[in-house]
Amino acid sequence: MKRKRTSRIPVGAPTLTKDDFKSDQDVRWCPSCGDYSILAQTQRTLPELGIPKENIVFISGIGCSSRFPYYMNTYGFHTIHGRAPTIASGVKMANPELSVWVITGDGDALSIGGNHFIHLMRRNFDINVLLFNNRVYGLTKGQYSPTSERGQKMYQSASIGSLDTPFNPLSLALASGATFVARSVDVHTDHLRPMLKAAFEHKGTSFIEIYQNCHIFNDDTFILQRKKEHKTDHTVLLEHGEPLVFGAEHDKGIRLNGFQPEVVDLTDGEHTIDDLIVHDQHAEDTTLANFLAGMSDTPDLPHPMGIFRSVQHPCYENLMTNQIRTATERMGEGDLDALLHDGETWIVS
Amino acid sequence: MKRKRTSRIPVGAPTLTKDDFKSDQDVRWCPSCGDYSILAQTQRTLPELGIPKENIVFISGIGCSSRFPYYMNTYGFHTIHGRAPTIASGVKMANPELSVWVITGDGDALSIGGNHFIHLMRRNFDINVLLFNNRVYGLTKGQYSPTSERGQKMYQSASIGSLDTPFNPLSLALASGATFVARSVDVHTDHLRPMLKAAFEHKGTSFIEIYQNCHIFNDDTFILQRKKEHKTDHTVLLEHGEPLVFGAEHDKGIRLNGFQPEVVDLTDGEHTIDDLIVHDQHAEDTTLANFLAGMSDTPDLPHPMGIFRSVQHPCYENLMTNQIRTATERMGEGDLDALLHDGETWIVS
Amino acid sequence: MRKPVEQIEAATILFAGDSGDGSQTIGTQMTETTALIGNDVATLPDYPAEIRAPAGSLAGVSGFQLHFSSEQIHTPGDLCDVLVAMNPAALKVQLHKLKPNGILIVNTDNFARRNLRLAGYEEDPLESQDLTKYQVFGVELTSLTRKALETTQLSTSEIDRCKNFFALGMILWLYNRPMEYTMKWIKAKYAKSPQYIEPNILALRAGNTYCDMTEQFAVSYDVKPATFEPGTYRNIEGNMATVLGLIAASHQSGLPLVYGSYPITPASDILHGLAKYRNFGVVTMQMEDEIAAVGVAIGAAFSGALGVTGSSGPGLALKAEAINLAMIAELPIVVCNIQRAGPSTGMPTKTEQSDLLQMFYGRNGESPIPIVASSRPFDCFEAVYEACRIAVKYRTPVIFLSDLYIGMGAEPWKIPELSELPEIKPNFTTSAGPSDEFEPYLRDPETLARPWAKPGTLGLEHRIGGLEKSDVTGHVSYDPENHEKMVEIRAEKVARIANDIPPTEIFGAQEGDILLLGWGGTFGALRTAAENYVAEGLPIGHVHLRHLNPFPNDLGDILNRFKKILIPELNSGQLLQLIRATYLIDAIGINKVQGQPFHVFELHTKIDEILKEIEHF
Amino acid sequence: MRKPVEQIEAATILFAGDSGDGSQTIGTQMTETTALIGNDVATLPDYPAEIRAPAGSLAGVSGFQLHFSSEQIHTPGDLCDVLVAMNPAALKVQLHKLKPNGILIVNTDNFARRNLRLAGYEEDPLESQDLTKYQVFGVELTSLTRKALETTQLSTSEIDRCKNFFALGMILWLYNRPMEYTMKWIKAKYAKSPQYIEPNILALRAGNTYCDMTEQFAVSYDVKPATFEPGTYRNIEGNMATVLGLIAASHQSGLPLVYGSYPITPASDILHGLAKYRNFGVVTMQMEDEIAAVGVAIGAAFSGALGVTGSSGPGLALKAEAINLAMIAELPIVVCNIQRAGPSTGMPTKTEQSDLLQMFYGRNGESPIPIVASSRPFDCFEAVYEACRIAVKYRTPVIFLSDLYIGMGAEPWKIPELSELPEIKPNFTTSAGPSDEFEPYLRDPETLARPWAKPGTLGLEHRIGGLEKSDVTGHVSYDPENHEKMVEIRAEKVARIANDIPPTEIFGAQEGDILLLGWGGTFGALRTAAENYVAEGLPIGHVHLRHLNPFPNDLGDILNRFKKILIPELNSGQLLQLIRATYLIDAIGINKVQGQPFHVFELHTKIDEILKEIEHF
Ligand SMILES: Cc1ncc(C[n+]2csc(CCOP(=O)(O)OP(=O)(O)O)c2C)c(N)n1
Ligand SMILES: Cc1ncc(C[n+]2csc(CCOP(=O)(O)OP(=O)(O)O)c2C)c(N)n1
Ligand code: SF4
Ligand code: SF4
Ligand SMILES: [Mg+2]
Ligand SMILES: [Mg+2]
Repeated sequence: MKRKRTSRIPVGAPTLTKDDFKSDQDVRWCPSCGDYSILAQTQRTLPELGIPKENIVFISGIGCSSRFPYYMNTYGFHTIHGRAPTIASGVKMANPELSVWVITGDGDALSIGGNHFIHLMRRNFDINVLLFNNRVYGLTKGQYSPTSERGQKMYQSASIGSLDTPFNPLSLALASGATFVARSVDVHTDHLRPMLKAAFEHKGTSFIEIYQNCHIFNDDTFILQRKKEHKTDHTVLLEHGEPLVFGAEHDKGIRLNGFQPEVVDLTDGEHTIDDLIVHDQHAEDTTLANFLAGMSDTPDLPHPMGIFRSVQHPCYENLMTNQIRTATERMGEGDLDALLHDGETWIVS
Repeated sequence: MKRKRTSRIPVGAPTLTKDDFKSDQDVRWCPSCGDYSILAQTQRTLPELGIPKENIVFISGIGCSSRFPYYMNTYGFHTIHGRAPTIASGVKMANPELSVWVITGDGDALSIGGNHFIHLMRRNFDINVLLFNNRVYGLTKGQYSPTSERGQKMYQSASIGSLDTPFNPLSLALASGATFVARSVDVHTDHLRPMLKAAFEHKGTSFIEIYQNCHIFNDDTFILQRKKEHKTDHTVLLEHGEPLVFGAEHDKGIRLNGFQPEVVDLTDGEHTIDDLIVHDQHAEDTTLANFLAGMSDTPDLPHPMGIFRSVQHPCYENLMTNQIRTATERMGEGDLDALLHDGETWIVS
Repeated sequence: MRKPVEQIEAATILFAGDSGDGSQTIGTQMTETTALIGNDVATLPDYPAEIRAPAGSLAGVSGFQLHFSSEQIHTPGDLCDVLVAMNPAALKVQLHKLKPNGILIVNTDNFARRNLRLAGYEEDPLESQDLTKYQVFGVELTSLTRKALETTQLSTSEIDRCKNFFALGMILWLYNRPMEYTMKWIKAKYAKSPQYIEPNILALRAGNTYCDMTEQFAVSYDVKPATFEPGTYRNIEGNMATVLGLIAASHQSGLPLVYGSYPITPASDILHGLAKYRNFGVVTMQMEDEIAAVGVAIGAAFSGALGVTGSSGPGLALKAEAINLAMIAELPIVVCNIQRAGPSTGMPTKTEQSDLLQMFYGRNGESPIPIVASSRPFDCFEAVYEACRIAVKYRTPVIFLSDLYIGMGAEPWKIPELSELPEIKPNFTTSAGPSDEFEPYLRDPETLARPWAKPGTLGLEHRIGGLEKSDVTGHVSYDPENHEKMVEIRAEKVARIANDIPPTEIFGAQEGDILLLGWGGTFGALRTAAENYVAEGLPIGHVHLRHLNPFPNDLGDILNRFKKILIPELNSGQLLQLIRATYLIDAIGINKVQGQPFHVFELHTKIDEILKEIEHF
Repeated sequence: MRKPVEQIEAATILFAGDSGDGSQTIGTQMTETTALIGNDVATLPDYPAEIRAPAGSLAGVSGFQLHFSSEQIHTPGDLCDVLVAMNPAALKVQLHKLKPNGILIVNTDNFARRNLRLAGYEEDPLESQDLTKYQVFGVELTSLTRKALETTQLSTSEIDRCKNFFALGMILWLYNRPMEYTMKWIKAKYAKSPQYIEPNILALRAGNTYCDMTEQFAVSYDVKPATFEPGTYRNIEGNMATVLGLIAASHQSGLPLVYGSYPITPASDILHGLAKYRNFGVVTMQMEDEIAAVGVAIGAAFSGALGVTGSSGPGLALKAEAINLAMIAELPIVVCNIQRAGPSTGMPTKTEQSDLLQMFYGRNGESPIPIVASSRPFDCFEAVYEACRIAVKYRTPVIFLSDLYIGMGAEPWKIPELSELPEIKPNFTTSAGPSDEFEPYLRDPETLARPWAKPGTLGLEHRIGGLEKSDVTGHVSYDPENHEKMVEIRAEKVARIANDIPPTEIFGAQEGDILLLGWGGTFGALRTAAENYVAEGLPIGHVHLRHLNPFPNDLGDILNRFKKILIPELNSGQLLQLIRATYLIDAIGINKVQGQPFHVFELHTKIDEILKEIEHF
């Protein structure tokens, strides 16, 4: 792991706590909203990163989730719908020392903001993107979003059901060249915190899809992946170098059948752990990561949780800084007076 | 193959010819521009589709390529930059009988229009999208585009080279749920025409990436895939159910090594055709298609040409028409007077 | 024992509580009941900020104000006769709207220390001296409801959710309204969860009986039915009237309706509303953003449908480039802007009229577009229908302006006869004409409209686009004189719509001291103010513009007949700017930019000032 | 033998040919040479429509007009003294710009039947009577060049590409200009392909000698140097001056420059130009669209940099929503609009001034933004620098208006001393202040600017956004009075910039009959017209506005000193609309919407009319 550019808290300085990251504003989400947990895990994780809080910036778009920056006692900017990635790019480019976090929703990131999302992924700024996926527009009261299931009748908008095939946010991110792609769940606090940390440690754009419950407009859409009683059978934890095993008794696994994933029973005497796919999060080729991402689109397969891909590519801001350095070496530090007099001049006296 | 909704020319009616599809406008591209060939192949293919020309609509955005509709003696709309997919959706939805073609460039479709592009793919209107990929902004005189290679110095814009990782248009389309994805080359006329025809025959959104030469601002960017002397070694033709063989002497093939593609020599005595990947364009799972799409991002691998994926999913306009039919069956044909009097009313006399 | 009934002309009631307290529901019930009895009614729902506020907090207060009368009324009322405050936060936020000596009903069960603190009260206002100028009725709404429902099978939290009907029962008693309508509604609403029917009805009755039995209110009131023009009436919200107007335009023109939209407050309800009427062939498409939404409308219009899109301020900003395409391509689409308080995200749940100049000028180049504004909830029907008529007849995008206040407000509407609706004729071109060469920019000599030739029509194949087009042929043209000519034609086409507008109606004085000139959702306040002065015999007139672009041909004349032109607007003076530039008249603005409608008394204050000034001259 | 030399004051030359004929190159060479000699120069490149037109077609004609003089001049000239037409299409398109008896040089080798047909000539114009009112010089440019270069190693098609230098050689002879500058340029240009150096120089010399040896031209002309203020000069294009102005503002303020953009004609050259100066720390980001581009500028400003974005009309429409965010967040960004002919895609390679009202009003809600316009190519430097100064001082987005005509035109520029440049001080806040609670909306009492606190500064952590903000604290607020107050503060902040503007300069009469009031790229035509009338002693003044929002404080007074206010604009009357509304003055527009700049004679015609009217009164 390369050292982050972001400056670190000097050794010996008082360590920060969760409370240092709470702003003075009342938190305003509905009771039981999944956003509370994500906020709490973020406030718990940030002190562990060892960076001064004045160097942290949260940028969001519009949506329930996008209120997040108001509750963080860091720098924050609640911008406009879908555009947070562009503003975050400007923030990071103007000051690469900052630790920049984008908070977005499934509508904000994938509907109106879809283009900025995919372009952010390919540029690979060192920015962390947290997508709160509740498969619904919360703030505008329950219309379907690009991740809503087809045919699902929503609170008000598609009274006869959505006709659109949902996006898989991870597949889109991977196809756009994302270098760090992960998934977690709002209430799986012990999983979410390490994911946040890993996203921060990754140098380049880190993208985490977080399954989030909207209690009011789309309750329990992720019930199988969120609830204790279901999740062992409906999620599979990705660990680098480990086979894909899941189930309450670690009794099931995923193997490859041609190009298709298949669940096998490890207790049936026919299959063993050696038949299973072994995860390689550092593979440069995206075939495996794509394959894992696609699993959540296939009924009856467990949804992978964890880091799908984590590879090192150059960051945009570093490439740009290098260009500036090279140009300065080649042409010398900019001399304004010389620049104004560039080319042919003549003197009138 | 299901029958298209688009109405067909009645039997016995005079058949159309290429000339019927030429408008009265002078064609205005630079000499040697690849767009000429694509125009000619389209004008040659349309008469073979058996549909009346008044039922054909070409919709484009802005760019050199987007001038295309002016040269077609069909209905045409040269709209605004990046938005052709949205306007085409409206055209098709308002009249599903029409055969709708979107003409777009790499900048138009993937830069400003990236969001509409991915959403069009997931909605699966029965629309054909031809993306003229010349890896440059032609009309605005040579800036880099989202498909330009990183570090490439362009005519004027990135005097120090682009910093962005290019998009792979096919990967993006697949990740967005595209049901028909293909690739061809402007001057490979015998390949391009069948691709156009297959796109038309496919019921759902058909996407063809066409490698196109911009003679002025990005000459020979696809030299290895376009030129006769190179193409046998640098492209591999996809045929459903056939192994991936290429080379002038059909002497090379692609096999799977773990999750990575690998070129093997079929004449070295060690490898046979049985080791090779066999193409399955109808696979519901996108792993193979993704894998093939990724090949062009890997140096030294041949670029696949042909149909990557072709699967049948419901079309948006049919789902909508069904909703209308169902609602009408359930609630009766709309009665305006009754609607206005809906709910509680009272009479003042 | 029934207490004395006092005849009054009008009353204004404000229900206020937490978002979850059901104020909107009982407000709507009271409105419907009152409308059915024959009163004139106007309502103003006042939603909390677009934030999920903690229960009991000031930010979470939701209000519903309703004004009913035996006379014609135009506004939901300035100050209220009755305030129902379900908790201390509601009291704190809304008390300033209660008239001195007004009736204040509070749910005392909610005045525990925690709630007081959340509302920012240091001490219990019910115990302090602050409320002495009101008639305070503390009612243990929660406990009383629980008691009334103790025999039902519901859990306590379910029972508590019925307490709004207890409050409604009290109000129905107070104004001598029947409970039948509400009972019917409860039965329909809970048809699929019948366990809730009985309890809610019980709560309603309990509230009603409570007033009958206790000595709470000395009198009850009666408001006689208003005199309405004969006809069939219903109660309608502005956004719903817009929905019906669009469907009517589609139906009467025979053009299928394609509505492309992206959700945004307060326009989303039009999308929700239209989506229900697939049996009218209505296609609604929730698109990925506002640009895609207007793109769909444009494509639909090119295909020969009625293409419509709708949004609010920020969404309109995004649509500008594409609306300009529709303008130069001369395609008929209707763009609905349900305005809210800007700038930027602004205050999304508050009203404002501050997008007028954006609609006029918010596009690059010379881009004239007709603008039609609705003035009150029911008027949305006629105004949006008129927008469709102009779009189709003149082949042009038309902007329909509404706002949050009228979009969410409700009032009785006299349902029109279908035969009264103006004609909308698409007049599609079906053949190329004598020259045999179809000319897509050959114009109707009267309207300057260009032909509308649908794809699918043999022989009319043609190409259009956003580059300047040659007159008549429609080919791409960079010719300087042609460009100037096309710019002029497009302006002239819009200007000629004025020939198609009925003479402007002036309410009150036809000439004299002051003309109140308004547009949009301020109609009610302006008309009420004007009525008041006219009743006093003062030479004051009121003109409310339906057409903002172009202005009516007779407007200049009318303005010249008054000494002072007053233009009240919920913005910093946008119509004002246009009127001054067009007519070089020193018109004066009355401006309020608070996210709130005008109170009639605010207008009176300013008008009185001006009247004084005029006298001093 | 050297022929007689005639002294003249000024000359206008128009080079015209196919896009590939190199007219732009030799036009630029003639400009540079002429500027170096000390003439005043003004140029107008006239690109073909944004279409790749077939060789020899009318649509493919590219022109470059240049006007030089021994006096100060302000325009590239109305009609030309010399027209160089490389083919029949160029002749057909440009002949109307040649003065009667003007010199017409044509490349007769290109007048074959095919080319005539492409240009739409039925018969050869060189043989018909049509050209008798000009001095026609048919030159076999292609054959002569081939002959001159026959000893070189180049292929015929390579040789043919040198023929523009043959033509330039002739023109340099005709106006007695040295060839050295061009030779130096050729050597530098082909340093990496040296095989082209000699042939191009040969062609240049051949053209020059050709005039010396043949009897073609009876006289040659000399234009003496103009008198310029003392100083160091260079020739500069408007877009390049914008590039330098932005870099200067970054350098002088110490703020890093971050330019987010998306290519669009005619703004792309600013992106291209800035990208070259990474050694000034300049960051340019070619983004996915115009929204992303302004997003980058906003983010950069939040981070404490000078955030700038640039585009043209359609791009500006797309940026509106985000500019509004910068406005309410009160972040300093500069938005450059290099206007082109609209509406919609319009005529992308033609000029216009029709985005003024879009810049004023093209955003939802009340959204006041300062607007600064440049008036001529070199003025772009000062104007965009001023835009940066206002943005930083007042913490507000500022719009910088330029247009295709000045952006692509060139003229001599007196290079400023760095010490003359106004100060730009970011004044970042570095500590929370006495209360220890940082208040991000506490204002500077004079400018009303709010603090600029960069992320990374300990103790100033704060949150901003597009929802309405509470005065002082910056918390989200839906309070009605606060909203009105904030709307007023934002308007007042922009209004106060007027206190920071120097008194308006009136050229010519300080009071009298007519004031020509203009803005932007029409400066040259207006000033020339004014000079002509002033020279005749007529009471006519000229004011050219740099600041369009706010207007200068003294403007109202000035307007009142003239009988008639004439506002010439390349639009349908946009400044006109603002002036009428603001000052209630019956100003009159002179409007041209042809994608072309004013000719001075067009202004004269209108002014004469008005003068006559005034006399009749
Ligand atoms: C330009 C614009 N269009 C539309 C809206 C209305 N709007 C606000 S948030 C939102 C969607 C929110 O959904 P999501 O991003 O999933 O966030 P959530 O509320 O579910 O957290 C919409 C449509 C807006 N504010 N701005
Ligand atoms: C809103 C808007 N932004 C920018 C432009 C300028 N523009 C026109 S075409 C184009 C890019 C063209 O590139 P591409 O789509 O690859 O088409 P090509 O010309 O290469 O065929 C750009 C940036 C525009 N017309 N409209
Ligand atoms: S609406 Fe849904 S997402 Fe929004 S705050 Fe409430 S529970 Fe959370
Ligand atoms: S610029 Fe390139 S893409 Fe455009 S017409 Fe010329 S060769 Fe073709
Ligand atoms: Mg959501
Ligand atoms: Mg391209």
